[in-house]
Amino acid sequence: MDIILLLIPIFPLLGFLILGLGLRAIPRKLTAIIGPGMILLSFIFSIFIFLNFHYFAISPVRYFFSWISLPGLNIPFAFLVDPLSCLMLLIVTGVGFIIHFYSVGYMKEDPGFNRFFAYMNLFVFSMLLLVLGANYPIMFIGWEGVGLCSYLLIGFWFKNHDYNNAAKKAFIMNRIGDLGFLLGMFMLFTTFNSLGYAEIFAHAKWMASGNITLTTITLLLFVGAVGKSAQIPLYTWLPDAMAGPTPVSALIHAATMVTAGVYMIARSGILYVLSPVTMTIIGLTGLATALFAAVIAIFQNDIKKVLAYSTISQLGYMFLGLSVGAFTGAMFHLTTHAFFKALLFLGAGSVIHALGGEQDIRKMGGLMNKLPKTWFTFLIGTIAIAGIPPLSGFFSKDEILSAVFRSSEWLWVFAVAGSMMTAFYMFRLLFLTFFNRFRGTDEQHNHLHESPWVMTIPLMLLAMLAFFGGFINLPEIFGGNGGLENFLAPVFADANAVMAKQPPLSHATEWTLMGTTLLLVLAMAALAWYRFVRSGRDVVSEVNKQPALIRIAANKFYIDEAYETIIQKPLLRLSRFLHQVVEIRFIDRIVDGVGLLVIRTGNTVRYIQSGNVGFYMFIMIIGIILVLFFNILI
Amino acid sequence: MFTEYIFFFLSVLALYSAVMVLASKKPIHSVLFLTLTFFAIAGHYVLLNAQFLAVVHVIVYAGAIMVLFLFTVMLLNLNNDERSPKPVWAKTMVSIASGMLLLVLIGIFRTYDIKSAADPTLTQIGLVKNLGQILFHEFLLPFEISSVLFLTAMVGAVLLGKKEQI
Amino acid sequence: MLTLILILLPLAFSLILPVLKGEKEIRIVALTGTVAEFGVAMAALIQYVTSCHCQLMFTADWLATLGVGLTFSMDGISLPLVLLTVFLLPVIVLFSFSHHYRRPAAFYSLVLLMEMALIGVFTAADGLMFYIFWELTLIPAWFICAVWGGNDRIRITFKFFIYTFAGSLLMLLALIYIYFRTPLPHSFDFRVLYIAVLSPAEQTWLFLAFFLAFAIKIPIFPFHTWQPETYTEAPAEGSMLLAGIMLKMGIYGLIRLLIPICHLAFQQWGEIVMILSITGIVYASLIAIRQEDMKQLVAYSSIAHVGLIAAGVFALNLHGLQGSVIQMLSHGINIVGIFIIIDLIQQRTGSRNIADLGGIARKAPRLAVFFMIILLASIALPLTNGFVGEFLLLLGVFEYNHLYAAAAGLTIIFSAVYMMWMYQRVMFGDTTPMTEHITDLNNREMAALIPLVAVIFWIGVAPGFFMDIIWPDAVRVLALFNM
Amino acid sequence: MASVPIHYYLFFCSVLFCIGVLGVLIKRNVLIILMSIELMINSINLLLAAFSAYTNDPAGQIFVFFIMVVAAAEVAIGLAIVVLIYRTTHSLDIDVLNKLKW
Repeated sequence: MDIILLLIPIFPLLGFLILGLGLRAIPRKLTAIIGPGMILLSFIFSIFIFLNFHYFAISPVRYFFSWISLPGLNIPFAFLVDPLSCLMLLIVTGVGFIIHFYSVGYMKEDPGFNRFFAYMNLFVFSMLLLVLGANYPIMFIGWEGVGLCSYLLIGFWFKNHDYNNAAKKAFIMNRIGDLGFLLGMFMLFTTFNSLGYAEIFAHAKWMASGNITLTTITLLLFVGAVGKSAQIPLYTWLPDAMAGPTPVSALIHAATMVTAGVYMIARSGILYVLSPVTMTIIGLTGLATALFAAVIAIFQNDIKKVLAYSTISQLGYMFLGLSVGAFTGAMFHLTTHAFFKALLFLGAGSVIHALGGEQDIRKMGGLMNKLPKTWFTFLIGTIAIAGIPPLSGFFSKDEILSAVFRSSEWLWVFAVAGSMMTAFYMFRLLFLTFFNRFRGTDEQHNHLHESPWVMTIPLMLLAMLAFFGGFINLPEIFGGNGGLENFLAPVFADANAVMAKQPPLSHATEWTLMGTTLLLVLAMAALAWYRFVRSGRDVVSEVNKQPALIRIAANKFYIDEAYETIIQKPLLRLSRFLHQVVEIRFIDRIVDGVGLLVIRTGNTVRYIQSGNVGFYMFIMIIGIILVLFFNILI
Repeated sequence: MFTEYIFFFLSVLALYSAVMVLASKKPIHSVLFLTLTFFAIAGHYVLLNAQFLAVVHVIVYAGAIMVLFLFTVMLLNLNNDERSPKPVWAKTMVSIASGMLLLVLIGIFRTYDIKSAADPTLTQIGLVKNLGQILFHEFLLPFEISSVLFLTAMVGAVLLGKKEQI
Repeated sequence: MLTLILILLPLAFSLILPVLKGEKEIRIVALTGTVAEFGVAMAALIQYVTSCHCQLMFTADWLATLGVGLTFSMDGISLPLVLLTVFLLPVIVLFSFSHHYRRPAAFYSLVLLMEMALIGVFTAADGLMFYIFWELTLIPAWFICAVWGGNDRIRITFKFFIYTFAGSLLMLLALIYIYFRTPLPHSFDFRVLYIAVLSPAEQTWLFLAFFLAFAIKIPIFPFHTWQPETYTEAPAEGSMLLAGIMLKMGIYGLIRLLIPICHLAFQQWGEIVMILSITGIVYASLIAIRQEDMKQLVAYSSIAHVGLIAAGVFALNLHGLQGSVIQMLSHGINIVGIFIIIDLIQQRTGSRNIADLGGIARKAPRLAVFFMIILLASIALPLTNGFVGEFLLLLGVFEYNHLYAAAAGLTIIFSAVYMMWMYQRVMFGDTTPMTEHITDLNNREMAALIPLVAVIFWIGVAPGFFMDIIWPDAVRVLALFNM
Repeated sequence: MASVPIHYYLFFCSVLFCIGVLGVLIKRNVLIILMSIELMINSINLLLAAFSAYTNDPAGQIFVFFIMVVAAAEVAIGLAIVVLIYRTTHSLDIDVLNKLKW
C-alpha cells in the first residue's frame, strides 16, 4: 500500500523527467499519451487509496525516508493519508487529469507542447506533495514547487515581456507569503519541537485559547495562505497570471494551487480555532477580498480576468467560511469550486480557441449557436457558481453562508451581497459571450467552430461534476446525510470540539435564508439579462464615459499602480541610493580612504628620510634609548 | 686593593684618551689618542687574566687597525681640522642624547647582580692553551669561516681602493 | 597520511606543470591532478568515521621549540569543505578549457597551488599552519586575478590583496597573543589554543581582531567592498575560486577559532555582529536588484548569502551551525554554477551586461535549463541544496531572535526578485543582436555542469549523508563555546 | 688578590660606549666617526671579556676574538670606502653624504 501511495506523486514526476529530459526528442503523440497518462495513473491509484481508505485508519502517517535529520530536529519524508488529503488527492488528480486531457487539444499547435506537459506534470507532482505531506516542511516543498510551476507556466510564452513580468510578479508575491509560512514553521518548531502534523496537533489541543504564540503562528501561516490564495493585499498577481495558457489558469489558478491556502488552514484547523484574533482577521480579509474582487470583476472585459477575479472572490468565501469554523464548508466549496471554475476556464479556453486568441468579451457575443457544447457547459458552470439549486455551488455556498449567519448576521449580509455580485458578473459574462449577435471581425466569424472532442469531453465531464458535485454533502434539510461532513469529521474533530458550538439553525430560519439568497441571486441574474440582453445594448459602453467610481473599479482601483508607487519604485530608488551613495560614496570611500591615508602619510613622512647619515644615526640612538628605557620600565 | 688601583688608573687613562679622541682638532692626534685607549683596554684584559685577548688586542688594534688609520690620515693629508663643526644646538642635542643613553644604561646596570662571581684573577680560561682548546674544538667552523670573511674583506678593500673601474 | 597526500598532491602537480610544453598536455595534466586529488579525497572519505574527533591526523615536528607542529586532521566541519574543494576544482579546470589563456602552465600551476593551500587551510590543526596556508591562498588568488583579469585588474586586485592581507595580519597577532596565554609549554595546536586562559577583556580584543580578519574574507557588511569589484575584474576561474571556496575560509575561521576561543566576548559583541550580518543580507540584496552587470549582481547576491551563513554561525546553536556548513557547500556549488553560466554567455555573446542580452532560452534551451536549475538552487527552492541550508540557517537565527529571522528571511523574497529579474531579462524576451547566434552547450560544458546539478539535487533531496558528517562536530564546537 | 666588582666594568664600559656614541653623533669627519665606532666596539669587547672572566665561561672571550676579526675586516673596508669617498667628494664631511634616500 505504501508503494501505491508513493507512486501517486512519482508518476507525474516521472512524466516530468521523461518529458523534460527528452525535451525535443519525444514525438508529440507520445507526449499526448505520457502527459495526461501519468496523471490518469495517479488518479487511478488515488481512487484505489480512497477505496482502501480503512487501511490507513490506524496509522495514517507513512514514512519513506529521513529528509533532514539532526538531534532534536527530524523531518522525515512522510505522507499522511486522512480524509482531508484523500479529498484533495482526488481533486488534484481528477481535475488535473481532465485538464491535461483538454490541454492535448488546446495546446496542439504550440511549439512548446512537450515543455508544457513537463511543467504541468511537475505541477501535479508538487501539488501532490503539498496535500500528502505529513509535516509542514513537506507541505512547504509542494508549496514552493507549485509556485515555481506557476511561474514557469505563466511565463510559458516567454517571448512576451508582459507575460514574464506577470510570472515574476506571481512568484515574488508567493515568495512573500512563503516567508510568512517559513517563519510560522520555525515558530511551530520552537514551540512544539516538531514539525509533524500529528505531534503538533496533539500538543496544540491542550493549549489555551488566544495563546499569543499560537496567534502569531497562525498569523504567519496565514500570510503564506494570503500569498498563495491571492487574498488582499497579495492578490494582484492572480489576474496577471492569466497570461499563461488557459488550461494553466484552470488547473493552477482556479482549481488547485490557489486553494492550497485554504487546505493549509483547514489542515491546521486546531491551531486556528485556538486563535480567535487570527480567525477574525481571516474572516475580515476573506470578506473584504470576496467583495472587492467581485466589484472589480463586474467591470472587467477580459473573459479570463473576470474569471480570475471571480476566483479571488470565491477564495475569499472559503476563507470566510474557515474563519467561522466551517472547515467542512470551506473544503466543500473548494471542491465544488474546483469543478465549476475549472469548467468555466476550460469553457473560456474553448471560446478563445474558437476566436483565435480573442479574449475581450466586448468583441464576442452570439456564440450560442456556433459553440453549442461550450455554451451549454458554460451555462452549467455559471449557474453553479451563481448558487442556483440544485447545482453544486448552491449547496457549498449555502453551507458557508449559514455558518456565517450563525456567527454574525452582519457578516451574512455582506456575504450575500458578494453572492449577488457573483451572480451578476457571471451572468454578464455569459450573456455578453454567448447571446445577441457576434461583434467580432468577419474573419473571426467565418472561422468560428466548435472545439474538437478532446476539448469538449473534458467540458462535459466537468459540467457533470459541477452539476452533481453538490450532492456529496447535501444539507440535512434536503434529506442529505452530510456525506462529506461525516467523511471529514475525524480530521476536524478536535477543531470542532474547541469551536464554541452555536445551536444549529432551525429549519425555518435555514429555509428563509436560503430562499432570500436564492431570490436575490435570481434577481441579479434577471438584472443582468435585462441589462445585457433585453436592452439590446450590444457593446458595453466605453469605460471613460462612466461615472468616476465605476471608472476606478474598472481600473481595478489602481491597486497595481499603487503598489508600484508605494513599493516597487521606492525599492528601486532605495537600491540605487544604497549602491550609488552608501556603497560607493560612503563605505568604499572609507575603505579607500584608509589606503589613501597610508599613502599620504608615507608621502609626508618620507621627507624625514633626508639622506643625512648623521640624522639617521641620531634617530637610531634615540630609538636605542627608548627601547632600553622601556625595558627598565617593564 | 692593588687591583683596584690599577683598574682605576687604566679606566681613567682610557676615558681621558677617548675624550681626547673627540676633542683633538687634528685627526692625527685623534688616532694617537685612540691608540692610547687601546693600550689601556689591553691593560684591562691583562687585569682580567685574559692574556690571549690582551695580546691579540694589541696586535690587531694597536698594530693593524691603528696603522690603517694612520695610513689613511696621511694618505689623504687630513691634517687640517674640521672646517665647519656642527652647530651648537646640534652638539647640545646629541650630547643630551648621549647623556640620556648613559643614564639609561647605568639605570639598567645598577640593579644587575651576577650570581656566582668567580674570582676573575684566578680563572685560567683566558690562557692561550685553554682558549685554543675551545676555539679549535667547539668553534672550529666559525673560525674557518672568519678566514673567508677576511679574504672577502681584503678583496673588497683592494677593489674599492683601485682607482680605475674594473 | 591521506591528509598529507591531499596537501602534497596538488603541490606536486603544480610543480610538474611548468615543465610541460603545449597547451593540451598542460590541460590534461592539470585535470588529472584535480581528479586524482578527488580520488584521494574519496579514499579519505571512506576511512573517515563519522563522529570521531580529529581524524586522519598527521603530525610531524616542525618548530618544536616554539610549539608549532605540522599537524593536519579532519573533522565534520573541515571534511565537507575539503570535499567541496576537491569537487569544485575538476569542474573549474574542466570548464576553463573553453578559455585560451596565455601561459597556461603558469595558470594551471597557480590553480593547483590554490587547491593545495585551500586544503591546507581546511585541514590545519595548528594555529600557525592555519595562518600560513591562509596567507598562501592569497598568493595564487592574487596572481590569477592580476595576470589574467580584466582591464582594471591591477588597481582592484591590489585593493583586494591589501584589504584581506591587513585582516589576516590581525588574525596572526591574535594567534600569537593566544599562544602566549596557553599553558606551558606554549603551543599553536588548536586543542591547546582552546584551553588558553583569557580574561573577558582580552577576549574582547581577540574577538575584534579575529572578527575583522574573517569579516573581510567572508565578507560581512561593511567590509565587503573589495568583493564585487574583484569578482568583476577577476577571470571566471578566479571568481569561482574566490567565491566558491575562498570565502568559506572566513566562515570556517569563525567556527574554528572565533567561537571556541572568544566565547566570553560574544555576550558583548554577539548581538552586534549578528546585526551586521543581517544588515548585510538586506543591504546587499537591495543593491543586487539594480545591478546591470551579471557578475556584479551575483557578487552582491553572494554577499547576501554569506551574510546569512555568518548570521547562522553567530546564532550559536546547532541548527545555525549545521546550516552554515551545509550552506557553505551549497553556496560554493551554486555560485560556481552561476559563474560558469555567466561566463559561457559572455564567451558566446561578448557581454555580460543584462541590457545587452535577451531571448537566449529559445536559442540555447539546454543553457536555459541549467541556468534555471542553478538559479532555483541559489534562491533556495525546496529539494535543491539551497533550501536545506537556508532552512536550517533561518531556523537557527529564528531560535536566536524571531525578528532577526524575519529580517534575514527577506533574502527569500529579494533573492527571488533579483535572480528572477536577471533570468527573465537575459533568457526570455526577444533576441538582441548579441544573442542572435548564440550556440547551445557543448558536451564538455555539459560535463562541467552536470556534476554540479547532480550535487544540487543530492543535497536537496537527501542531505542526510552530509548532515551526519557535520552534526557531531557542530555539537563539539558548541560544547567548546559553552565551556 | 681581591678583584673589582663587576659593576665597575659595567659603568666604565657604559661611559666608554657613550663617548663613542657622542663621537659618532657630534663629529662630521668620517674618519673620527669610524674611530668612535671602534671605541664602542672596544667597550663591548671589554665587557664581554669581563663577564667571561667573572662567570668562568670561555665563550665570551671567544666572542671577543670573533668580534675583533669582524672589526678588523670592517675597518679595512670602512677605510677603503673613506678613501673612495674622499676621492669623489674631496671631503670627509658626513653631511655631504646626503644621497642616501629613495
